[in-house]
Amino acid sequence: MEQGLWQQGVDLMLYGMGTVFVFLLLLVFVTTFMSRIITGFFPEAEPAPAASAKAPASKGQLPSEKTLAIIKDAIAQHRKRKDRD
Amino acid sequence: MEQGLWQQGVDLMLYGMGTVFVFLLLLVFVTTFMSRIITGFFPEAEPAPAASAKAPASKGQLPSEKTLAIIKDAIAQHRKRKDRD
Amino acid sequence: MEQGLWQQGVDLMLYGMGTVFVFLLLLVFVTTFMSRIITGFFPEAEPAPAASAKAPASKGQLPSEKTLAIIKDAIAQHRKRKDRD
Amino acid sequence: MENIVGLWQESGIAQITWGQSIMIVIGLLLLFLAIRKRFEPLLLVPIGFGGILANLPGAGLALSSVEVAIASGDVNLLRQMAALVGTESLVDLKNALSGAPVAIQQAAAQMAADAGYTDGMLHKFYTVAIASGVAPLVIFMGVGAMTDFGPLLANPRTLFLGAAAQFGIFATVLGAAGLSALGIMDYSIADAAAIGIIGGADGPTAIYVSSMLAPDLLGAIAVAAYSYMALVPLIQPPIMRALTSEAERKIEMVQLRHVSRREKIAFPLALLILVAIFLPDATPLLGMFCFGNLMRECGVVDRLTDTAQNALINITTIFLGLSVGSKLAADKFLDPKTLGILALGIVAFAIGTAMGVLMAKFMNAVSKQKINPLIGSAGVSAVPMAARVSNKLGLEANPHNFLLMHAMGPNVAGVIGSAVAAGVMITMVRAMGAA
Amino acid sequence: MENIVGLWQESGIAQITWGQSIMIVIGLLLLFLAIRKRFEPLLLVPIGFGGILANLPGAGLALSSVEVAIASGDVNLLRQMAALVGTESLVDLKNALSGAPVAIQQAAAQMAADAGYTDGMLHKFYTVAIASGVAPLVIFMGVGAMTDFGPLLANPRTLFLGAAAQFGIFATVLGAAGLSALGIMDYSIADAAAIGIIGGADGPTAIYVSSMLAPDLLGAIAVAAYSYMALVPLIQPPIMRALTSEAERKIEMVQLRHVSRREKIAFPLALLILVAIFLPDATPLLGMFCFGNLMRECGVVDRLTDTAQNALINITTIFLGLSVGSKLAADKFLDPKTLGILALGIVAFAIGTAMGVLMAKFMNAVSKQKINPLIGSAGVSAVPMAARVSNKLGLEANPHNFLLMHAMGPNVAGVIGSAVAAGVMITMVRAMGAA
Amino acid sequence: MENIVGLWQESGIAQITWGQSIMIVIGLLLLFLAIRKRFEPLLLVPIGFGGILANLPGAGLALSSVEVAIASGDVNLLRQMAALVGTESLVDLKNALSGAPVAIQQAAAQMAADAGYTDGMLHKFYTVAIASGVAPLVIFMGVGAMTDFGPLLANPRTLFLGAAAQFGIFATVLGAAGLSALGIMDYSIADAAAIGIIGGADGPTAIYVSSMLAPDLLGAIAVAAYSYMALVPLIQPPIMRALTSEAERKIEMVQLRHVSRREKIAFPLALLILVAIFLPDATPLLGMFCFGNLMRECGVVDRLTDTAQNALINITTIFLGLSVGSKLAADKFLDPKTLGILALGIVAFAIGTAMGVLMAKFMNAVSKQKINPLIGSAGVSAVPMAARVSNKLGLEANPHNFLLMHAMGPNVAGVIGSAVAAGVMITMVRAMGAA
Ligand code: NA
Ligand code: NA
Ligand code: NA
Repeated sequence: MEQGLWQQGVDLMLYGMGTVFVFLLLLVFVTTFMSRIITGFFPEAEPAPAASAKAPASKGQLPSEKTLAIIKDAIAQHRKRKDRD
Repeated sequence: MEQGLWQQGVDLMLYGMGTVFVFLLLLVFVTTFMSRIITGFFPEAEPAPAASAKAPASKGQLPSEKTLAIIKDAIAQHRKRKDRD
Repeated sequence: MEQGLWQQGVDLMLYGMGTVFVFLLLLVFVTTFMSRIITGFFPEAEPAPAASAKAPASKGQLPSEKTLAIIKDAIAQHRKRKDRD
Repeated sequence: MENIVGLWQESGIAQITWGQSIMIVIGLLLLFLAIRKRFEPLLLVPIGFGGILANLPGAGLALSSVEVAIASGDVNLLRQMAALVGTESLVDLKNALSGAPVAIQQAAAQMAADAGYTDGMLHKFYTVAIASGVAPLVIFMGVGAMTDFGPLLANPRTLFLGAAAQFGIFATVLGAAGLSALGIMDYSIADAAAIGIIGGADGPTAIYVSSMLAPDLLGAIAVAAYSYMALVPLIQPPIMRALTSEAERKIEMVQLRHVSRREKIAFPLALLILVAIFLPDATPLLGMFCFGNLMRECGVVDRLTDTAQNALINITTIFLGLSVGSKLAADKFLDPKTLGILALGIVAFAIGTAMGVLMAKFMNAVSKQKINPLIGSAGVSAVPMAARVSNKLGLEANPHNFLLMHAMGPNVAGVIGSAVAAGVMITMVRAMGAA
Repeated sequence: MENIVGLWQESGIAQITWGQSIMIVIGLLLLFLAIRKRFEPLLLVPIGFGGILANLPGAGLALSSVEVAIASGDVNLLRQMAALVGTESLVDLKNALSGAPVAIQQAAAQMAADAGYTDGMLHKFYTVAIASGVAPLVIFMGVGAMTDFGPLLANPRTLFLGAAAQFGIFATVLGAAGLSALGIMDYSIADAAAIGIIGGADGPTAIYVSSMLAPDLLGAIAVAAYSYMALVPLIQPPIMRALTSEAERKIEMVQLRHVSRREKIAFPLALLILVAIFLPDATPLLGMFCFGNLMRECGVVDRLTDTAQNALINITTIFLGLSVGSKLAADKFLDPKTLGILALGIVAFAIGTAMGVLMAKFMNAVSKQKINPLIGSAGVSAVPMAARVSNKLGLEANPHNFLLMHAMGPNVAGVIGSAVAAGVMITMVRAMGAA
Repeated sequence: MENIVGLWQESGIAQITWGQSIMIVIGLLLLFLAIRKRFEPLLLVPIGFGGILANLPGAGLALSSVEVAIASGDVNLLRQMAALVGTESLVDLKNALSGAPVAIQQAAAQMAADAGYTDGMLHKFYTVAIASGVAPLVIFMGVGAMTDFGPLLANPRTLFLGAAAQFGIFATVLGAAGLSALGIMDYSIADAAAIGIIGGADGPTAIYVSSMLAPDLLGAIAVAAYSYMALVPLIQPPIMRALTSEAERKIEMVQLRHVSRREKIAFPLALLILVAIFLPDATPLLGMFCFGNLMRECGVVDRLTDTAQNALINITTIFLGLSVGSKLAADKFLDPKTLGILALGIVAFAIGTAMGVLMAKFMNAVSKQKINPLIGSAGVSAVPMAARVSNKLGLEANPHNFLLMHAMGPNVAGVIGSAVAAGVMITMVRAMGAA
């Protein structure tokens, strides 16, 4: 029985580790192949910079610290009011 | 049996469609009656334009595109930060 | 039986109310003791006023009514748009 | 043609009973109170609607599959079930089954399933949400996640006020037992205990206790508990005014000390250990409560706290409310017992309020640090309504007297107090049943 | 060494069948339609993915523990089960079991559990979400919480359009019955009723009805229902154009009156009472729908409404979709019946659309207050797609003609209409089965 | 009077055992680590609290109704149960029952229910959340919805690092088997497999595997897995430094290419098909993971993705944590096996880390495109902690060397790798059990 257990452990390690490696090896192949097919035959149009994200960025201008703080405050108040309901 | 099935289909159509019509006819009556009762006997005060909604509208002034973009950005950042937690 | 029920009610009241009092008395002791231990041996550093909360408050300046209204509007619009998805 | 006759016989109007009609009106009344008068709408809207659903004739939404089978009057099936239970009378089958061993009940359910009957929708909700005990526990976790024990920790003496106000519970138990001893009502000791818990002014605790001790009374008890909680601003002030002098109501209290985060983290754990030592039967309820509070105060699991306070408690509330509504079926609710419950419930609230105020006066008599007796009434729980009532009456007497935070101490103490009372009653009633 | 052989035999590639391969491709196609073509993605992404999972060879995700045991081919166990059911043939065991009494089925499940077999993941989801009937009900509650009955209340006559469009349902039932009577197909009357409901253009109603009347067809019916709902912008316009004149399409409608909050609160209650009186079997579905709508309109339980519209409906949608996918297992889906369902389903949509438009024309013929017949097609439900189609065709004919709000009336009327049709069909089919 | 004696005997303090006291202290320690040291607080707060609840004396929160009945010592009932199982000894009843056929177990549960015993709260949570296998699957779906496979797709070779790091799992299995073969411990092969999975550094995978293979060890395994995941910043750096030269640590990697949305959509489907072909037993876990990821990447079901990432995963985490805590009951946790698990677990982490780094060095030896071996250690999973450790050590060696995104590749590869290992172990251990 004890010998059996050790043998089972060895089996589990060999076949188990083998399977993990073979599986991930296959996954490397499949992934690489899939990426080639897609980038080769079904290329995506360059992702247009999203308009909504662009608006504030167009002037390279981030919302000021103060504006952000005010907004955070407003949101917090808004949430509190909702929670109270 | 096959005849029975066809007969059952006919029954289902006649009684079924009949029920749907009668039911919705009744619903028309009930709804109309209910609306008359309520608008006649329990009229609501004219809904006062909600104060919160009024404030920005009072000057017929919508938040500028830029303000909106800034706010959206702030909210998105705020959410992201929350998600990371 | 009826006498038994009355007796059971009396038992329930005496033991029950007694237990509630003894339990909360113990809780007073334990809580007081616990608070002394913690404030005495494991005092917390004074909670630094949170930076985020401080920013808008530092000038004792609340966001104006109008700003808040705009923001609320923007949030509402943003939500609606999300709901529609 | 027989189909159309069948359709008519299946239709609700041919089957409605007086009891069901009355209960539908009561359900509409609960909705009116909830929507128009803002009586605890989060619970009473689902309860009222569930009550209407439970009484829709012919739909059987609140019935188990076996009850549906019995209601259908399928004689062959009923004879088989009667043979299974070992009773002769088809009329008595329902009672015989509810007293039968679980194995027999399951066999009857299998028969009903074979005959094509299924559990009604509300019965399913009730089984999952309340019979399992889970919904009140999840609500209690959410309540824990929303409770700030700061005011209680800053002034632990207010726990006594929360203890005193629980006298309403036990006085009511005695009242119910007395009514039965006098032959006016017919409550068992388990019924009496479940009715008393209304005085705890805490919805989930009341539902939890009555689901364990008196499931048939659950509908009436939950309706009474939430209705009277909503009526706290009407019930309490006259009692509070009658028991206090103008001078007492003017008492200003010293500002509460700052309570550190560590104390707030340690408190739910200390409470849990105490509960476990003295009251094992209160551990499910108070355990979930402490867990919710620990999640809130520890500050490292905000994701979970947020969910416990929102999505999870809301989902649970919807199904809890509908499930409670299933117990508003006419045959259970339209019973003299319900009138007794409504009458005893308001007495419980009144006694609890009075004892809270009197305890505050007693504490003023024996201690130097004065407290405003108006905060005593907050000990009944009914968070945060009772604390707001204390604050309002305080401001009436003295416009500079803000009692809200001070009243939050006894208010949350009352939650603990009634959960403790729940534990002790469950333990004792079981012991009495076994004796 | 035998381990490695076992590993290979356990591997999926050694076990895959043609049917499974085809179904995986169909699942991928559904995902493509959902993601690329935006065919009702909220449902078709989970359904498509669930369909793939259900057909993965060797995994048995859609099988019950007993079915897994049977698939495993453990002869000893199968002999025991056959003895239990009282059949001789191991081949026929599955059918014999599915027709056996519940007590036998539970005993077989105990045997499977003793032998270490468990229910597949999707089977568990299906049992909890669909077999219990709960998921469609929760979805209906959420839909109710998202529905505005204002346009319907402002113009109740549009309910007739919603009624007329349900003719698609019953014509299809007759069609299915006819195909079987002619020997072309082999549908029972329950199958025919479940197929007809596709014409209701309402996903949860279709799933609810077919889970009760024809669970084996549920996969095909749900796929047909959601696919054709997504195809509404292609199916409806030619029919609408063919049945209306240019002048009719130009008709402008008067602006809808303001509907008060009280009317909106009273409506779900009035609807519920009517349903209860006439159609008890429709109460679960319409009861939850009315409950969701009441929560929305009463304005005092916004927390609950918000959860019903978001977290709760989303969670339910995920598991509903995966569960529906479990019914796309090859042995159930790859059947001539499925082709019939797909063919009949589109006929149902077309007839419903046509009848809605014709009813609008008929109403114009008998009434002075004209309605644009383009809004008749919205009576099939498919909220809000069908109303948008009406609006689009209206704008094509007359650039100042905004029909969207007017079309929302018949659109939500169609939801009520198909739920009513569901109730009447469940009642009648059961009566026919019992007869 | 006997009531008050009963109350005392019912009280916890009269019943507590040494084991329970120790486990409560361990629960408090877990809470301390979670709250103060930020050890995976999202899981360890619920686990720690659940562990305390499970050990509260007299409450029996973690026991089934039958176990509660046995603990109560009701001799008549126990004799009946013993007769049912066919054992003579009342002492051995619990073991006899757990080995009995399911039908017998259900009959015993019916007896316990008839005698008024019910399942403990945590036992209910465990049954629904873990024994059903559902909670880890839902968590995995949420994790999938939060995972970005971009870095992996940009550099698929990093999958090898994720493969190599799984050697920790199998070395630990061998270690556990060896300890038992030497007679030092008493693990079965199923135990050994469940212990090994700790080396996968992935909480839900570990819980899923041990719930299937070694439920009694689940508490210790989950605690070990989450604790060591939290300790990754302490465990990994010395190993990484010892196995790499300064020059290797300075290697800068080329920026990752842009991965298109279509690749990201195709990846979970390709992974699912591969899993199905080779490893059916890994399909539940990886199927839900791929489903979550597909919902995320397809971009048309943002409502569902948002719920899967937030409300749903949070609700599940709460109950999963409490359920795991139920397995910290003293009689299961205070066992030499637990010490072995804790010791083997850290060895598993160390070996996995080392093998990941060595594999990276090997790949540098045979390939021109150099990779920084520090990212090898991220192959153990422990997302995103391990990747952050790689980044930190990279910055120490070279302040311009940002490895975070590069390390995310092996990091998520490790999640796939350990789920694959889970599948292969479940398959093989079952085959060994059947052999
Ligand atoms: Na209370
Ligand atoms: Na419809
Ligand atoms: Na891993």
